[in-house]
Amino acid sequence: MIKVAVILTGVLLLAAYLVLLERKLLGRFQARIGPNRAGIFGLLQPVSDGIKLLTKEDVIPQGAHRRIFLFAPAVVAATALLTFAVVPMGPDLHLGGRKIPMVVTDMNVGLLYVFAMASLSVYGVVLGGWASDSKYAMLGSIRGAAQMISYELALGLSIVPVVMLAGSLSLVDIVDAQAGRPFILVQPLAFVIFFLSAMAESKRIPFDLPEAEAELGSGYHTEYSGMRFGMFFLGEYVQMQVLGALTAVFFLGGWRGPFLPAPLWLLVKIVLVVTAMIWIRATLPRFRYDQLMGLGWKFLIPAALINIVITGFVMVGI
Amino acid sequence: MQMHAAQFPFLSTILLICIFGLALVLVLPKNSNAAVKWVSAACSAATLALSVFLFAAYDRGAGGMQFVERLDWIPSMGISYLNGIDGFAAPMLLLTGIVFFTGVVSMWELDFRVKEFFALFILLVIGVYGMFMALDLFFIFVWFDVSLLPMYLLIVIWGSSAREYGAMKLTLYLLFGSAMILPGIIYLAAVSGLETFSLPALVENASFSGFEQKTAFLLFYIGFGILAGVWPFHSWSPTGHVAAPTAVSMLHAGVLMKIGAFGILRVGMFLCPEGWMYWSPMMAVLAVIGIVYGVMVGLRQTDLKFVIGYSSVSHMGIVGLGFATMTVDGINGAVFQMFAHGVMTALFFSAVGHIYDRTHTREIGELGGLSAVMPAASGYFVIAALAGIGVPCLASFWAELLVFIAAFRVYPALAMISVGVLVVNALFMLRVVRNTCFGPLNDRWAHLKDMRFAMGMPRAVLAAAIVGFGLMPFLMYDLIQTASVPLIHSLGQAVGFAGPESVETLFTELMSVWP
Amino acid sequence: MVPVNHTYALSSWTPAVFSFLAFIFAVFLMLAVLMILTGFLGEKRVNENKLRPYESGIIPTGSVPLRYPVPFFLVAVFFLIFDVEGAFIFSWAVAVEALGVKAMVQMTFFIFVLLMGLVYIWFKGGLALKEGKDKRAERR
Amino acid sequence: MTDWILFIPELYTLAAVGVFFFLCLCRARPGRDYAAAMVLSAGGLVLTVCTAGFEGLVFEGVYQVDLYSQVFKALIYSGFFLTVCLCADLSGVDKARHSEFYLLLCLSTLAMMLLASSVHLLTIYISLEISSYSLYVLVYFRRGYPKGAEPAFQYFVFGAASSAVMLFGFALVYGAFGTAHMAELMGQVPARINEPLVFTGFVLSLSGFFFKLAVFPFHFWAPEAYEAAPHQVSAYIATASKVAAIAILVRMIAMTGGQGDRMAWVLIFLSVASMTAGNLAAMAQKDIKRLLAFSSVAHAGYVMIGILCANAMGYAGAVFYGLSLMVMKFTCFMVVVKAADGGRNIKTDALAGLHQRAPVLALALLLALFGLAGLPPTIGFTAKLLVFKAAMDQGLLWLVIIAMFNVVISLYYYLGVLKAAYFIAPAAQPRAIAVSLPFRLLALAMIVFMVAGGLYPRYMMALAGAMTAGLFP
Amino acid sequence: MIVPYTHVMLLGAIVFLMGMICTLTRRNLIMIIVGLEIMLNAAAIVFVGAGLQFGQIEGQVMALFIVAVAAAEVSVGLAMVVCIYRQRNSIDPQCMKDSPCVPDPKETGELLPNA
Repeated sequence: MIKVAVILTGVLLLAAYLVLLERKLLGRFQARIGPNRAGIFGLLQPVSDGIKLLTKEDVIPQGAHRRIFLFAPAVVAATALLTFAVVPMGPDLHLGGRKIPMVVTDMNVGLLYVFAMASLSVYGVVLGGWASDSKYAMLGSIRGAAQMISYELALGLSIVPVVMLAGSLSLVDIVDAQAGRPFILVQPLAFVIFFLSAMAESKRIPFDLPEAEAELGSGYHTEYSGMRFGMFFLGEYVQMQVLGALTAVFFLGGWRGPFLPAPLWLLVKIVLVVTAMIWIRATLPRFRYDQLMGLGWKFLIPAALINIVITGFVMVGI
Repeated sequence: MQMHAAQFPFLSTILLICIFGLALVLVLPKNSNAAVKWVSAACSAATLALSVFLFAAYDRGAGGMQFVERLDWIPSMGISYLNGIDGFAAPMLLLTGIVFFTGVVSMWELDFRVKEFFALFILLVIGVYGMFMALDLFFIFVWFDVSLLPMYLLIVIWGSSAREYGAMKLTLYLLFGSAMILPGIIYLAAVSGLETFSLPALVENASFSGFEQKTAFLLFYIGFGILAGVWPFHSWSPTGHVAAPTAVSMLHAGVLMKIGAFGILRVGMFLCPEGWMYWSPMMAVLAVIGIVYGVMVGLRQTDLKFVIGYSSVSHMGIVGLGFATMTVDGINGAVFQMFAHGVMTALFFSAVGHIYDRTHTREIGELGGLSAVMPAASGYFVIAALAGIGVPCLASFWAELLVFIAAFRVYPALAMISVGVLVVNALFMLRVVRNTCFGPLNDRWAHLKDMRFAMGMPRAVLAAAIVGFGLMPFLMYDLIQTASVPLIHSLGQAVGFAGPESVETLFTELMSVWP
Repeated sequence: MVPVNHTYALSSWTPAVFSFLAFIFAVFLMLAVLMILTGFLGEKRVNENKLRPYESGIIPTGSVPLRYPVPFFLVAVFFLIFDVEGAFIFSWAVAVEALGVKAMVQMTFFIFVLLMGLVYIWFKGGLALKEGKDKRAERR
Repeated sequence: MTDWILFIPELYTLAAVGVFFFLCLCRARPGRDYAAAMVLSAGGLVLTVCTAGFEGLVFEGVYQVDLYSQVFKALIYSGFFLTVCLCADLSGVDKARHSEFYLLLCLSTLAMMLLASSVHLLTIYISLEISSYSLYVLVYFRRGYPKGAEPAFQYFVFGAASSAVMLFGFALVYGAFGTAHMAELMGQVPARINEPLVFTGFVLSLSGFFFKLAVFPFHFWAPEAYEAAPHQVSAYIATASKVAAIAILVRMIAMTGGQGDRMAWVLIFLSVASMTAGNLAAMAQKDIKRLLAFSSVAHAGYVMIGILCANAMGYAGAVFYGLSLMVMKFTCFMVVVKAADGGRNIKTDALAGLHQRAPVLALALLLALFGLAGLPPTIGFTAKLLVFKAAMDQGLLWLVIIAMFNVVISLYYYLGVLKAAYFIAPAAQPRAIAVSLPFRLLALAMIVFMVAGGLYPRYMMALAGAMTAGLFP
Repeated sequence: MIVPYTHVMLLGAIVFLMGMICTLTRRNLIMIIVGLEIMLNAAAIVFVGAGLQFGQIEGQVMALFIVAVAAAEVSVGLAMVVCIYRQRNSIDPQCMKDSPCVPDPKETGELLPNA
């Protein structure tokens, strides 16, 4: 129970501060300071953001499909949060003779669970956009759906070599299998594919076509306000964390590392990955739609498939 | 059933000649009408000659199945190619030969799609020949259907009035009949448990229960009876006859209806004597209804072909009545009637066809006094009409006499009715003859020429057959006797038959004094 | 196909179901609280302009139900096929070493077929997703 | 280790699929595609015939190669080959799609071959689905058909629904016996076929095959699909697809060992309903392809008679019936393809004057229609004789009589077609149909085959008997 | 196995019936396809249950294949729906009314969700 509470709180806090981190970093990239009024270095900024969002008016547009409109944001947030149930935070703890695994649940199909959650999050986007009864939102959701399902393919296929090496779908086992060396060393191509498609999955720039402020005015969440918008927002940042955590688990050896305690290592790795993503956001322009899909279908998927075959042949020893 | 091995496959030769003729007709170039006709004529003449030969060469002393040929066909189902003729089949072959030949010749003036016509006609005849000589149930059915199928096209393409309706009705009726026969055949083959379709083998070895025989006989009776023009199923026959072209009408009324009767005889009576006995009263009643109905409806017809068509129904009723008596006389008479009626009807249709070709009408009212301009043509018409009435010294007289002798013993009341009705019919036919051939000549026909000798030849052959067998009925009678006596005998053994046992009949005595 | 005696492989996962359920519950609880709170705390001042869908500041025109562009459907269909075939790859990947060379060859063939499918849709213009310049759409 | 030699025909077909696949990627050239299809299908036909004697089990026993399957493969391949023969004038299909057309046709053939050999519920299901999917798409290949994708969709929905029902049935059967191998099921099913669960499972699992065969309640797709599909595809559905359905249906019923009385009654009901519904509906049809579709439904009923008898002769009869159906239906479609102008649908009247325009075709049509009606001396009669004999051996006289009544009904509309071909004078000056020499030979071969099958079916029947002999435990 | 096979079967049957009803009664093409998928999944449920009952992997293998085949099925079906939809928009709806297969949009609402 405590474990659950700790993980949940940690994730939420981290999400809140990732926002701050991003704003700060973006500021720096753009030679400005970023938020610095609330608290020292703007440390209370997330809190004030939260309060603001909670007290904003919850507008439901006229033609909206009410029920779906209300619940769609929760889908995004929930799926992102639930993914953390299978991310191992560290080695088993032994307290008073009891073994306490440092993970909410060690599913033997953990990887499939992760993908299931990723797929489900599409529903939040699609339903939210559709229920808004707005052209921009609709377009955003269509794009989102197409993009996410395309990249999910590459995402799934890029992980297959990792599964092959670890011989298991459990995230704990995958981390254990990297005791010797992180998989990034043996599977650099898989890492690249995974990272790219994961970024597309979480709709980050340069893959943020579903929300593309410039053309679609925020895309699928155009019509959302208040905490519902906040939930989309929250979901997005939790997804960044998920992405970081998964990258860490699959390729960077998870919580493994010298000197520091295990959860801290994981945290470091997550922040590292997220920082990289922010960096990319600050650097690259947005893709055009056909370029985006072309990258996924014409490059990432074939590359992932070929990578699987090569890995397989190496493994069976030909 | 005795069987005698054959020295030379005469029966198959008949079929092969026909098939060869058919192939020849098919490969001839499209417009060689004369060649097609000559090939057909040659083919028909050859088969006629062969059938005359068979008729003569059949060993009357030995009886039984002669000229038997046998070839394993589908051993897994016990189907063999088994041919043979007995005293019933030989007259039928002769009949077929005569009608085939005369039919071909009487279509000599055809000039519309000639090649197809003769091809189909020969195909039809192949079926008829095959049916009369086959002794395997499978082949009986195959030939039966082969003879039915070309009929549709023959009528639809070359027919006259209401041909589409007539052809469709005829074909559906007849195939409905075959839809009863096929289950019957398979049923018997299946319940016998012998894994054979061979008729002699089934007659010899199979023992069917009463129920099985009754069921199967009913199926055969309806199935073949439709083709034989048995009363409630007759209605295809007049329309079909009217619609068909001359040669087809000839073959149809002359031979095809006999196939029906022959089927009842060959399959039904041979295989299911108990069923025959069980259903014979019904057969008799239906036959008499047919006789009466044919006559009564015929009375009201004004179209010559309809007149003949309905008289066919009543004549075939006589055949049915003969079968129903279950006596040697009755069967003799019925088979004789089949032959006689075949020849007579063929002549009738041939004559009417000729008249129609010239005058383009068949309405009795419009014709009249034709004997003045067309003495030969109306002569044949008169002979046919007289034969139809049953005038003594013509073939059908003996046949009807035999049937009614038998019928008076078994079903006196029914026989009385039929004879009475036939007298009425005779008067009516005479009136028809008078209205068409005699009396005042309609001016429209004054310019018509009589038929040439070559055209008259087929009619002459038919007329000769009528008169010849009328004068010498024993030629036919002796032959039929060889088959009918054993059949009735075997009937006695098979079902403990104790009906009129007159093997030595009045008629036999009559025959002995006649020449 | 060999009967499986190791029943654990067939039974559903059992470890830590409780904490998983607790986690799910916690997540939902939190979201529910947030949603309810935002309903209470937010001010309610409805006016017509506010309820109108956003269309760059002008009064919305036309109807929202747009035609789904066909390329999107195509992408959906492609996804369906390729994604599900992934299921086979995963089930093989878990046991790649145990299955050995034979399965590897089979899987190579399978992946080859998949790639051929990809090549096919690529050549046939199924991946030409440039909006408005869809070759297939023009040909129809 | 799998004995790959046994699998050679399938591998060859797979390679052919590959060839067509690459042709798809190249620029469209109908002539080349047609030539490739002819060569490949002819080669495959030769190969399947050559491998007819193979026997053995492949793929851990889920794939059985025996005489039964090999002959069926040869039949299916001949269906494919014959269909390709009709493709010289493939004007019903967009030029750019010819290679895809052949690809799907070939794929469907491959799946049906797999189906003929499948002895495991999974392989049956998979191969059935693959063959169906190709056909769903092929039905939609018609160029410029006004109804567009609707008939194809209807076909699809019926197919998918019945295969789902079948799958559920499979699941129940598997749940009852704990095995999906037909060889193992064969030992256990007869004893338990009357248990409600097993019975339900079986009846449900037959529905997928009933759909393929267009048996009564699953036949609604047939007229629409036949009408909408390109002629060649209709021909393929009417020939190869039916043969494959018969192959697997016989295998499934043989599994019950003829023990299920209730099963037999279900089949009898379906058979009678199928015959009657098909024939009555066909009478009202003007479009030839619709007519042929309904006649297919009726014929499904006749085939069922043979199958439901569950005796040696019944199975042999059903197999023989499949063969005869293939020849006769193909002949009809051959005429349709030739008579149809530019791949359009034709009404019965459009055959007017056929006897002048193409006498060989007219003769072939005549025999084929008589054969379909089951009249001697055509192959159709022999087939009917066999199934009826089988039914009689089971004591089903009344069923045979009903079937024969249906034959008469069917004759009505067959004669209608015949009348058009031989009797009705065409409205305009008839355009002679150009029948090339190879095509004429093909037609002649069909004629000879139909007549030979009617007059001297001895060896074909022996083959059918030998094929089905292995179906009994 | 904790859950008895009969219960699994019952569940399967209920799901199957739901799918069937959906397929038969809905006049929306997409919903028909959804119904078909549900039917397939019902079969998969029963297969998995049966496999567990006998301790065999076959049931699961079947389920895996069913999923794959179902995907192919949906692909074919969706492609056709798209075709029909495009035709309906490009062709006068009046003349499409005659065809029995396609529902009238006015009677049945949208053909596709919001499309």
